[in-house]
Formats: sequence, C-alpha cells, structure tokens
Amino acid sequence: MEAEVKDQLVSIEKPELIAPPNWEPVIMGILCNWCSYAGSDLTGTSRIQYPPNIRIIRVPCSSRVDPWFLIKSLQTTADGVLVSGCHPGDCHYISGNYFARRRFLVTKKLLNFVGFHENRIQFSWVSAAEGPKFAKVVNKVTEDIKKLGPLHLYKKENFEKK
Amino acid sequence: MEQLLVPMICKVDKVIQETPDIRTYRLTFREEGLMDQFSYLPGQFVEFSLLGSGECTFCISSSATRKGYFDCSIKKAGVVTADIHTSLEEGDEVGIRGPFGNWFPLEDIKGKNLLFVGGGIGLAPLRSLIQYCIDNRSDYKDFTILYGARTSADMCYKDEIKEWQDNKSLNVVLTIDKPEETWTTNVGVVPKILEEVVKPVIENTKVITCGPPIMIKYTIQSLVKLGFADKDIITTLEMKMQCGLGKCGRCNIGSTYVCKDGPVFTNEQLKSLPDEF
Amino acid sequence: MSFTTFVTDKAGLQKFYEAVMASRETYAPVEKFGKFDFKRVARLSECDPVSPIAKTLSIKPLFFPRTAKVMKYVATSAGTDVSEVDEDPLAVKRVILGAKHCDARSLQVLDKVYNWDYIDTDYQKRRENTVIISTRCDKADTHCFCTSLDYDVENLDALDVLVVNGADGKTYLEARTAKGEALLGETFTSDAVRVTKEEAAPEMKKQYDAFAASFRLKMDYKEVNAKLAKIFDTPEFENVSGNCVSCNTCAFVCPTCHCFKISDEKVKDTGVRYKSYDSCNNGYFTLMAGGHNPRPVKYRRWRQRAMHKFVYYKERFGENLCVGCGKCTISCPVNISIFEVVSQVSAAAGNRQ
Amino acid sequence: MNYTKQIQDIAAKLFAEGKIDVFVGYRMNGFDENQVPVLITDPQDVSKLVFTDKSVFNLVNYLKTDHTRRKRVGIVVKGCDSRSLNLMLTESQVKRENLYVVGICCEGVVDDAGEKMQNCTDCMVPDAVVSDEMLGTAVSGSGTLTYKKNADIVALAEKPLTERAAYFEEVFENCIRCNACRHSCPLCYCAKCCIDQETATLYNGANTTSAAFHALMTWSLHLAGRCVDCRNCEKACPSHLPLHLLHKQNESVIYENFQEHLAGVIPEDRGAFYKYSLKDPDDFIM
Amino acid sequence: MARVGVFVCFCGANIADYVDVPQVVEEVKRIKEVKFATEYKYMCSDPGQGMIRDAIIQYKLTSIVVAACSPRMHEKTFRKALSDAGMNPYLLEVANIREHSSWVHQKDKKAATNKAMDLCRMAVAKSIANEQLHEISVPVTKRALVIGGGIAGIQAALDIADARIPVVLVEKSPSIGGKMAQLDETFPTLDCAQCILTPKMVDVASHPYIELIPYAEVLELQGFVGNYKVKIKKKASYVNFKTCTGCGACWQKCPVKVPNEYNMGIDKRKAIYTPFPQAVPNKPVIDAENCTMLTKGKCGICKKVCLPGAIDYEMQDEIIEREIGAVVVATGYDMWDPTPYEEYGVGRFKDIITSLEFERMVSANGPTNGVPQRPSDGKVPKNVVFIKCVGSRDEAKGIEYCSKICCMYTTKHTILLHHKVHDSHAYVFYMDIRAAGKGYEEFVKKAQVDTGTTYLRGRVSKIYKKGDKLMVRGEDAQIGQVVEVEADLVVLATAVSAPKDNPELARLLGISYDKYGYLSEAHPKLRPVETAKAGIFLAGCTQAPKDIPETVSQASACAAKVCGLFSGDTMKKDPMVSTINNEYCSGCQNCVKVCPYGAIITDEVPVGHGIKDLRTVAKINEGVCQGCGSCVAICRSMAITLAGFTDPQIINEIVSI
Repeated sequence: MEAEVKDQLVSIEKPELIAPPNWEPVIMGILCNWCSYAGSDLTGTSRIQYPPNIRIIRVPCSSRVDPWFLIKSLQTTADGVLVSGCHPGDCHYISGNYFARRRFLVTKKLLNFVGFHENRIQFSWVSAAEGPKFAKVVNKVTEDIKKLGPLHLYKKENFEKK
Repeated sequence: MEQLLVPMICKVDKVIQETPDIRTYRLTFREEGLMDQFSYLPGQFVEFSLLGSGECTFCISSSATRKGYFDCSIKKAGVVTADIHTSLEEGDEVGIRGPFGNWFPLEDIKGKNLLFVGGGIGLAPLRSLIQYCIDNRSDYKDFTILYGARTSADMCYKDEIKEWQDNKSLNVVLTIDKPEETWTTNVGVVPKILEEVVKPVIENTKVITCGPPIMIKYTIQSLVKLGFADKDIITTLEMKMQCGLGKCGRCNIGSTYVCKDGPVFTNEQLKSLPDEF
Repeated sequence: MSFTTFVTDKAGLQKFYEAVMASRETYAPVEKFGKFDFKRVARLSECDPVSPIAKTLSIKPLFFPRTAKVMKYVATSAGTDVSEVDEDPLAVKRVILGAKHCDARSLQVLDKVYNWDYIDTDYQKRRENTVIISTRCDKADTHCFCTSLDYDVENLDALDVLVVNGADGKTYLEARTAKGEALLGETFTSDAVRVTKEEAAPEMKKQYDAFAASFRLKMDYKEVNAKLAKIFDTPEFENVSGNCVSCNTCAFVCPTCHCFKISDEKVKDTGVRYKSYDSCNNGYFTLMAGGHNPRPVKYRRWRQRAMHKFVYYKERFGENLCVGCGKCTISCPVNISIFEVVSQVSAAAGNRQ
Repeated sequence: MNYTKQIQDIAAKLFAEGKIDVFVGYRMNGFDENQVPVLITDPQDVSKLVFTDKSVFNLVNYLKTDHTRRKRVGIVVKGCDSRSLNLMLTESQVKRENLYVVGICCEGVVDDAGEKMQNCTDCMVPDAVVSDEMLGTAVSGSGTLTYKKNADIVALAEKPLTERAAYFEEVFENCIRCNACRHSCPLCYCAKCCIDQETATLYNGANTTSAAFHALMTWSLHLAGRCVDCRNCEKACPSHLPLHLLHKQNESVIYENFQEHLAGVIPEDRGAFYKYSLKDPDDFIM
Repeated sequence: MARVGVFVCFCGANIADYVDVPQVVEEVKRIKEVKFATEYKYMCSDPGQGMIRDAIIQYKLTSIVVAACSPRMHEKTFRKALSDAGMNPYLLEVANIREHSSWVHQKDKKAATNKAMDLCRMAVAKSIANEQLHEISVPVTKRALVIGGGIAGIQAALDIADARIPVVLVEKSPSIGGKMAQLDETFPTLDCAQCILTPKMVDVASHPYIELIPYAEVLELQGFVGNYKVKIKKKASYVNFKTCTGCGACWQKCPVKVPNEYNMGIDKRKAIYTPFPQAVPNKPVIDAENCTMLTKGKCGICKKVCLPGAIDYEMQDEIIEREIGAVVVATGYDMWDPTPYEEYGVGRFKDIITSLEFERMVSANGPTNGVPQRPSDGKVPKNVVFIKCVGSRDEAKGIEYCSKICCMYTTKHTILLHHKVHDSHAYVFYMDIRAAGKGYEEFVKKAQVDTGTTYLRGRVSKIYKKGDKLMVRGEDAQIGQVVEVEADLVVLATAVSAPKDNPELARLLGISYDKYGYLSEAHPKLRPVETAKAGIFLAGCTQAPKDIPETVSQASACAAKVCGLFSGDTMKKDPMVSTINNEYCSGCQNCVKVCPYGAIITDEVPVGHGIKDLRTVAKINEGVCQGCGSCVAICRSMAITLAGFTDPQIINEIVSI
C-alpha cells in the first residue's frame, strides 16, 4: 500500500513528472542566529529527533534574508524553504523581523502566483527556548513538502538551453 | 565557435610573488605534448580562466624560445584577479585559451637598435620580447631597457632584471617615482628619465613601450619630442576583451578589433583610430 | 546551374509546407503574447509563415542562439574535467519557413564576421544544414528600408526558396540555391506547373515592383556611408540619442547585431560557460577591471552602434551591418529609428561642411 | 484630452525666463499618429511638443539619463508618472528644485491600436500628485480611493496551480533577456543592477528560462510597493510579455495585507518594504 | 576560490556514533578547493587545535572549516586557533554537524552522514567566499554625560566618577536632587529621604571627576558611541556662581513672591531663590520670568544687598560643548495631572490634593512644618481618604500601565498621617495592593495593623461637597455595596508619567521612546539599561516607573556599562558590520529607514566619469552598526555588504548542497 503511494508521487506543479523512487526532499532552512538557530541548537542538545531533510544556513537576523535567497534555493538545490526568526517583539535587532515579515508575505504570494505551491515557502517564529517547536516545525514542513513531490519549476541544474 | 571558447587545462608549475600585488604564474599544459604544440610570439595574449570565477585576458610574459613553460604575470585589479591571487597555488589547474592577437613586428626590428620603455606591470609583454631578443641577441644592435615603477617594491622580475644588469650587452636603466633611502640610481617618472638619462639615439632605433595608460601617453609625447617617427614607436593597447577571436565586438575600435589586429600597434596606427581607448 | 520555378496555388503551397514539416525539422513563426518568434513546429496550424514583419522576431537566434552553452566543467579535487557541449541541437538538417528577406540577408552579412579569421564552425554548420524558405513581402512596413541598402532584394540569393504571391493569384516558388532546389525537388509533390525562370519573371517582377513602391523610407546608403565616415566627433550624436532609454532591446532584436558576452554560472561543483547576447549600448560593455571605460556616456555608445553598422563594418567587411528590417524601431519603446539617426546625423554633418 | 497648446506655452515661457535647460515632453513620431518622447533644449523646438491621449511613455524615466542629470528640467507628468516622480524625489534621485513639473489631470491614454490602456481603465490616481502647475480639471473624485484589483490577476489566481505554472513558464520562456523592461522603468535607476552579477554562483545573465524567471522575479520584488503601473516595461518588451501581472500581484498583496497607500501617492512614502506595522498579518507564519 | 582545510570532529562518540566521520572526510576531499581534510576525536582540544595550526602552514590554507558542534559553542575557540597560526580568525567556518545532525538524527546513520556531508559542503562553499576581517576598534573619549540630577543621575554620576572617569552632569533645575529631594520618608524603611540623599548630592558637588552643570539642558548630540559631541545650553542664572557665597541675603530681601515649585505651590518663594535649603549647588538663581528687574527694569535690590557683587543682570545663556563617549539618560518622571478626573472635582475642590503635595505637607522642612493642613481652611484633617490608581491602570482617562510605586507610597502616607495626626483616620480606595519587593509586603501588613487604616477595594465614582467636608462615594467590592466616606482631605495617588520633554530629548539623542513617552531599552529582558543606540544608557523612571532601590540599581548598572565601554582606549567590535560600495550605491537612502540603530548616514562622493559634481551615497558608521543585515537585504543595488554574511557566502551555501 505504502509503496503504491510512493510510486504515484508527482510534482504538484508539473503532474507529468513523477518523483524517482525513494525520493527525499531537500529543505533549505534559513535561521536567524539569535532565536531560531539557538532554538535548533536546543533541539539538538535535547536530542529531539526530526527528519533529516533540512539543511540549515545561519544568518544574523531574518531581515538579512533577501527574497533572492529563497528564489535561488528553489531554483538550485531545494524542494522547499523554511525561514525562521525571532517572535515579533523579540528581535535581537529590535525590528528586523517586522521588515522581514512583510517581505516574506509578498514573496510567498508572488511565488505562489507564478506557480509554486504555497507550502514550498514556509516561515516560522522559533525562539531560543523553543527546541521542541523547532522539531515540530521541521516535521510539518518536511511532511508538507513530501506531499508536494519534487520541485521542477525553473531548476537550474539542467542548465537548459532554449 | 563554441569549441574555440573552450579552454585547455594548464597546471601551475610555479608561483613567483613579484610585488605585493603582482604574481607570475609559470604554466604548462596538463595534457602531454600540448606544450610543445603551443607556439606563440612576443606580444600575444591568452584568455586565462579560473574556472568557477571567470575569464581574464593576460599577455604572455615569457618567450617561446624558453621551452617547456609559459608565464603569465597578473596584477590584482578586479574580482577575478583577486581570486587568482588568493587561491591559485602550485599544482592547481587553470583554463587557457590562446594564443591570440598579433605580435611585435619581429622582422621590422631586426638589425635595429632597441629601446624598451616599461612601467609597472607593463614590463610583462616587454619581457617576452626582451627574452626573445636576448635569445637572438646577434640579430639586434644596441639594446636599452628603461624600466620604472612607483617604488622599488613595485618592480617586478627583480631577479631577471639583475641578470640583465649583469649581461654586458644590455643597458638597463631603472627608475622609481619617489626617492627611497636604499635606492641609489635614478628617481623620477619614466619620460623624464628617458629625456634626461637615457638620451636615446634616434637613428635606426625602434622603441617598444608598455605601461599604464598615463605613462604611455607621456612617454609617447616625449619620444615624439625627441624626434622618433610614429612608425618607430610600438606599443600595446589595453581594451576590454572577451572572446579573443574578433567576434564578440567588445574590443572594436573603429574597424579594428584589438584582439585580432592588436594588441601591438605602432603609434602611427594608433593615430588613425577613433579616440576611444 | 539553373534552378527550378514552380507555379501553384495557395493550397499547393500549404501542401508543400506540410510536406516539408513532415520530412524535416521545421522552424516557423509562432505567436506568443502577440509576438512571433521562430520556434520548432510540427504542424502548419501552429505557425504563421506570413507573420507580419512588425511583430516577428528575427531568425538570427537559430544560427546565433541567444544563449549558447560553450562548455561544461566539473571541478573536483581529482582535477577539472572540461567537456564541450553535447550535440548542438541547432546543427541538424532543418528548414525555416516564413523567414523574411531581411532575415535571410542578415545571414549573408553575419557570414562575413563569422568566417573572418577564426571560423565559427558551429555557425557554419547551422548555415549549411538550414534551408530558408522566404516569402517575399507584399508591402513594406512603416519602418522597412531594405531596398535602400546595399543588397539586391529582388534577386537575393541568401534565401534558398523564394515564395511569391503573385498579383494573378498564383503562388510562385523559386529555388535560389542548390539546397533550395534539392528541397523543392524532394518535397514538392503537388500537381503544380514547373516553369522556367523567365516565364515566371514578369509576374514576379510585377509583385516586386508593387512591393518596392510601397516603401515610406528611402535613403542613399552610399552617401550615408561616406558622410558618416568623416564625422566621428559630430555633436549630432548627442542630439539623436537624447530620448534613447538605453534599453538595449534594439541590439537583441537586430538580425545583424552579433556582440556577445561570455560568463560562467556555477551550481555545486559544476559550472557552465555561456555565450549570450550583449549590447554595445550597455554601459558595462567596455568597462575594464581597473575602472576605465572608453565609452562611459550614452551618446558615445550610440555613436559606436551607428558607426559600427554603417562605417566600421563596411570598411572591414564590405557590407552594411544593417538590413533595413526596422525591427529595432518597432521594438524601441520610444521608436528611435536607425534610419532616422544615420540620415539625420549625416545630413546635419553634411550641412555643416 | 489635448494640452498641446498649453504645454508649448509653458515650455516657451520657462525657456524665456531661463528657468530650465531642457524640457521633456512628447512629439509626433513622424510616421503615424503615435507619439514619442522628446528632450527639447532649443527654445525654437517647443512647437514640436504635443500632448494628447497618445502621450503614453512615462517621461520620468528620462530623469535618470545623462541628458537630464544635473540640469534644470521641465517635465510633463500624468497621474502614474507623477507617482514615480514622487518616488524618485523621495529616494533622492532628483532634486525638486531642479524640476518644473507640469501635472496633467489624465483622462487615460490609448495604445497604438487606439484602445484605452488597461492601466488607465484601472487607474486609481489619474491626477498628477506632484506638480508646479496643473493642466485640466481634476478627474479623480473627492471620495476616498477604492482599490481596483486587476482583473487579469484575479482570473489567474482562480486557475489551478498547474495551469498558472504552465502559463508563467511560457512567459519566462519567451523572455529574451534584453533587460529593456528594467531600463525603461523610471524606478530602475541603480548604477549596476543586481541581476548583472558576474560571479559564477551569482550569475543569472544567460537567456535561459530559469535565469529569466529569476531576473523578473527579483525585478518585480524590487519594485514591490514602488511600481506605479505606468507600463513602460510592457511597452519596451520586444516579446510583449504581460509583465504587469507580477507587479499588480505584489501591489494587491501589499494593499490588501498592509493597508498601504499606492506607491508614490504620498510624498516621502518609500513603499511597503521600508516600514512595518505591528499589526501586519502573522497568520502565515508558524 | 580558496584553499580550504576541513577538520571533522568525532566529539568523542557524540558525532562519531551517528555520523560516519571518515566518509564525511572522504566526501569533502572531493571538493576542488579542499586541499586538506582530516578527522580527530576532539577538535576543540589542544592537539586538535594544533592540527589546525600545522595544516594551515603546511598546506598554505586560506580558510578553515571545522565540522563539529554549534558555532555558538566553539567558534571563538577555533578562531583563536587560527589567530595562533597567524591566520585571520574570520576565515573560519563551522559546520554544525552535532546539534544539527548527529544529535537529531540518531536513528538513521546514513541520513545523518548525508546531512553532515551536505553541511560540510555548505561550510566549505561559504568559506570560499570568506574574507579577512579585522576587529573594529573605535577610539573612545573617556567622559560620560549624565542627563538628569535626580537620584538616578546622581548615583550613575558618582559610580562612574568613582572609577576615575570624568562625568558631566546636566540638571535642568537650579539644584540636583530631583523628586527624591521632595520626599519626606521612604518606604519600606521610613528613613528620611533628605538624610540619605543630601550626602550624595554634596559628594557630587565636591567630586573631582564630576562637572556639575545645573540649570542647563542638552541641545544637540552628534557622533556615535565613544565619540559623541554634546551641546549644552546653560541657562542664564544672573548670579555668578563663582563669586556667590550662598549667604542668602538676596532672596531674603527680594520683594517678588511666586509659588514655590519645590513645595508644589503650597507656599511662596522669591524671584531670586534657591529651590530648597539643602540645594546643591547652594547658589540662588533669578527667575527671569518673574524678576521685575529683568522684566520691567525696576528693583535691583538683590544687586544692592549682594556684598560679593555676584548679581549680573546682563548674563546670557551659555552654550557649552563637551566631547563625551557615553550618555546616561536619567530624566526621571512627571506626576500625572489628574484633571481628567472631573467626577472627583479635581480643580473645583481645594481639599483634593495629589500625593506629592501631601508628601510636602508631611515633610518636616515642608510648607506646613510637617503637619498636614487642608488647603481650604488650614485645618488639620482628621479623616483622610487616599485614592489609588488615579490615572494608572485606567485606559479611559489615564494610562494603561501600573505606576508601580503608588501602593507603597500610599501605605507610607497612611503611616506618616498617623504619625503626624494621631487621632486621624485614613481610608484607602484601592484596586489591588501590589507590594512585590524586599520588605514591601511586610511593610504594608504592618502599616495596616499599626494605623488602623480602612482599606476599601473599589473605584471612587464621585466626590461632592457637603458643608466643608468632601463626600467620597465609591464601591466596596468586597461587600458589593456603595459606600460613602466623609473626608476632610482627599489625596490622589496620581500616576507616574513620562517626562513631557522625553520625545524631544529622544529625537535629539536619536533613540526611541514608547507610546507613553518612556525611553525604550534595547531589549526588555537582556539589555534593559542600554538603548538601541550604542553608548546611550537609561537609568531610572525615564525608562519606566520604578522605586528608588530599582532606580539606584539601574543607575549603577549604567555606570558599570559605561565603565566597561571605557575600559580600553579603543572599543573593540566584531567586524561583522555592513559596508557600502559607493560605486553601486544609488543614494536612495532606503537603508537609512530600515536601520534600527541610526548607523547609516549620507555622504557625498564625486560622480566620476570626469563629471565634476558630487552625488549622495549612504555611509555606514561601523562603530554603531550591529550587523543585523536589514540594510543589505533591502538594498536593491547590492551596494551593501555585511561582512561574514555576504551574498556570495550565503548563495554559495545555497547552491552547494
């Protein structure tokens, strides 16, 4: 039964493309240094287990995240991205996450508009104390993206020629 | 043309730190036998790819008369050259396309007095010709090298200059822009030393000059003042190049493609070009 | 060698096109967002061989792709593997339908630069393997001036098969080269009449004359060539480039512009070197690593563009680097016309002298 | 809508009073009924100036070129143009004291085919918001501005994801990477565009679908909250791509979620990305 | 491009049990730029660090990747190892394969190993774009400015000055002392405020490291941390403090009488006055608004009686400039004006007074010599009603927040009343009693018992006059009935509000303030005394309402921060700050808007291309920049680079999985 489901795993944006067997998504996690990265460290020190699909990049603040990074990730290596920062009001740099929040919403909606499933671009607020939450977030994102299948839109790996 | 744009892989044999911002890379081809086939003449250049970083144009600073390798001297100027400086060490690989461009008029200068006027990294193309001429010393008459740099530390090919100074058949004049404590010879910009110290013979002399644009400009002015004919002043032109094949259009000045028709020009030719370099 | 001329009707022509499509890889104008670009087609219904010239991009990308992969390299500690690109997808035997005369002519002009010194073998291969079927326009567009330039539009031999819709309702197909002859011979199965060139000539001439009479723009290219060659420093260039927004689209749609840039793109340990279009109107075109730029301001770049088209290329290769297609003017957001520019500059310069 | 006479008079007066070095307006293109921008430096040429509903191009674009920088400029602006001018002023790209702005109460312009442009039928700010002198009578009512969501994006948003993806793939595939869109945009004035990176891992200049996607997405995000919907980009695009879709999408997201003003309507307002509110939506974040 | 060395740590079994370390090493060795890779039990140990040092030299490495625990753990350790080998410490990258791989994927060694390899590849890719960075050192002017001479300012000034750091103390009024000088006794110990404050005031005046500038205000602050320039306006006092002996002849003879602010207007002072007898400096000033000599040119008595000749009617405001390195803002608080409480009859009934007025009345040096009196008739009140939360915790009329000190001072007032008028009875209308603090709850409990005060839980709804008494109607929520209390005097425990000048002060200092006007701290929990602007600190009620012990602690904390800042001749800062590439900067100044620290200013640079003109570009003050990267992400021209997190670095990470 389970094998059957796996066989039918297609790319949600391009249903004609079927995921290879045992396909595992790659998720790019961009975390702010002060809250979410510390939170993810706490997940580690608490030995809370989560799926191994996420690859973590450390940035000083969620406001450092240029939408470019998300686009580039989706175009090259990732099937989905997760950006995580401090809870509103807790930004180490006072207001960075507020600026970031606006950019994220617009970027997410725009990417969705041009054909990316909205679950491929996800955001979370995880504080340094929320080790369990980080694991939960990663679980959810991984699960979501596994359902969407591999991302094939505008991938650079083929270096296609028109 | 795509295959003409594909570089051959070369290995770095040796790295010589000439000055704080100039390095000479001694290269050979990775594939055996290619080095022997690689024939070039003084003045020609290669396209040098640091794969993953980009491609740059450099002249070959050695002469094909010295077998088994070729040299490229690289000054840190932009992104790619800075990358080359920090990362390229002995044993590493680079991509090379070439040789491209024309060369110094070797036939024309045969039997003539030679005056080389170089400044800074501009000695690199001259070095190729100087080595070539030294290796065929009997073909030429008087042989003068005037080389200037901002400071004594900025002089490249220090060891080789020493050899030239020891060579009794060469007249080597060195100068730096500003006085330094340990510097015992000439001080002053190249055109000044040219007029005041070198005082070249005009008759039957070919001048080959290369250096920063500003130096070339004033050197040519003083050469003309000294009485040299435009056709006897030979220089190399710097222009943005990419393909090296006379196709990409970047080095186009008037109906001339610097990468094909140059980079070596006589002053006479330069005068006929639109003033866009 | 004498070539065949067929006379047929609209249906016969369609049948011929369909036969071509069935037997060869075929490229023809395909409409997307109201603009035609030459794309691979399998059926006649997908394309429009008589697309309006004002809305059709040139065939240049089929010979000189907008982006070509030069090479691929994989750099690991074991060494750098440089591999040339896989099979050139454009170097197969193919046919282009619906090319305009100016398009065909542009290839003749480009041949000169591509076959100069280093020979662009890819380009040559593509040229050799391509048969161009070109329908002669019935009417000149507002910005066309092909008849004013240094080539014989009527007897153009850059195209392989000429299609003329005669005023008499008949369609004339004339092979102009051996390639065209071969294609016609192989695929033309309709019950059309084979005539001699001379027999078809009057009707063809009539069509051409009507076409030639429809031109709004006319100039004397020799005078322009001669005048421009003398006036490098005219301030007129600053005036004519005034409302240019430096958008570069002229160069990208021009069938004869051939400047390109080489750049690397890298993901993981794999890099690809691309050769892509570039434009001399781009401020970075001649910027050197040290910061020196011989053409830092707009009018100098415009001068380069105009002079390259009408002086430098002519001096070097004997042809104008312009085929009079007017594509640049149509695409230009502010309708700057290369025709106007060179005529105005040369006229103004002439007045001054 | 015909202000030819008034604009000619104004330009002549400004030249006569020595207030400007160059006047940016429209002239007939010389071959059909359409107009092109013109930069007038010689007072004798003011008779070339025209202004009708064919005066389409956003002239503010010229304020970033060699011909107008560091000069005193007279310029004609419609509603949308004036908003971009407002942003140029806010972003310190031009100095107000160097400008003489002729504002138009714009009744909408028409495209080459003579049909009213879509951005004009949707126009929410027809009257110039910055001017030294206004021509015409105010078109916009005095009531509060009601946001008109672009019909194209509404229709697209309703389509299934796969169709949208296929549609946009076609858009990006047909891009020829000439960058005319950004050069014709008055608000793309950067000395060097971020898309023109030369480093290999950052490079995006090739004419591939993925690079076009990247470039246009980045471009539209840089104009999010700033685009004034003048459609210079679409006018310049040689492939006639529906570039407004990206901008209108961002605009609607910003308007609906952040309750921001339309770009460039308020002086000194830099757009949605350069400020924030504690009340911004948070529900899309885990 | 670079020459990278990779060092993978076993972390004992922590990593090695779940990640196949040798396989990771083999994998990274495949990367072109990796010239050396190895593994070790504990990279952070001395031998481990030694391996790094040796490899750097042997393989001419230009950057180092250590794959081990979180960079938050050992980044500093490894940076030091790089430094020891003569390499720039910022060429280090740490791949976090413990917290992010081995510890969280313990059940799947293959997946954990794969992930560890990816993380290493990413770190290598990032390190390729690493650049040499150097700690930023900013020169420091070792002098502090303290704004406000209340207890907070006094404490901060003394603590800083005791560390032999010069302090400039600016006080708005003629004397330091602030609100505390007006208090009689202080809770919960009931020690006399004057007794504990005045010695400190005298210390300030006599401290060799303190320059006291009373009767002055700050006009302008320029510069950045360690390098501020302040302009202070010293208001004309018309008395030459140098020659004045403080004998008091002048104010005794002065004929003009005006309400005395120190005593809340209950009595009068003269036009030339010292605010209170213990004032520091104990020199009089002339109140220019009321002095008839200054307003009308008539009088001149004080000048006549002044033997030292210290009076100078021609004196002008003086602008004093000082170079300073840090600022402590201690502007205290204002008492909230209860006028909105119309139903209480505030303003209509004379016998309703505020708590501070009551404080003055019961003060031994107060206008009534320590015995409370009804303002209407001067009688000693017997029944006194205290109403708490007047203004506080009242969104409708007052302020949302709790003023924190009212519960305690009202309790103190009931005690003081009981002490001064033995047969009095106090009623307290209250919402809650908030007595969190050392000895506070005990103090409240004891006071209730000792004074027999009637506590009524509920809001007062109305006060009206009945004869010469005030009838206070309120609800007693505990019995659920409306109660009315006949009062001789009503004391309103008015809220603490932010000084009304705070917004303006915040603007001129370049710091932020909240919606009430309190100055904002950098972080509510972890950086409560710093502001977002480096080198500016907050002490006391200017940040939020506080009691004296808290104020003093915060002031001392400020002093510690200032001393820390001044501990070297230069300040060391992490080099992870933004820089602007002038060539690309288009001068749109959007970055200025998003910078939370005001670290970005504008600069003018030549246009170039032979054009002789200037253009505006942004300029980042690296002394102020904290390296958040907000500006980098919004810079459309990519003209801003954040060292340590550059675009090439992050993109390299993204593309190299």
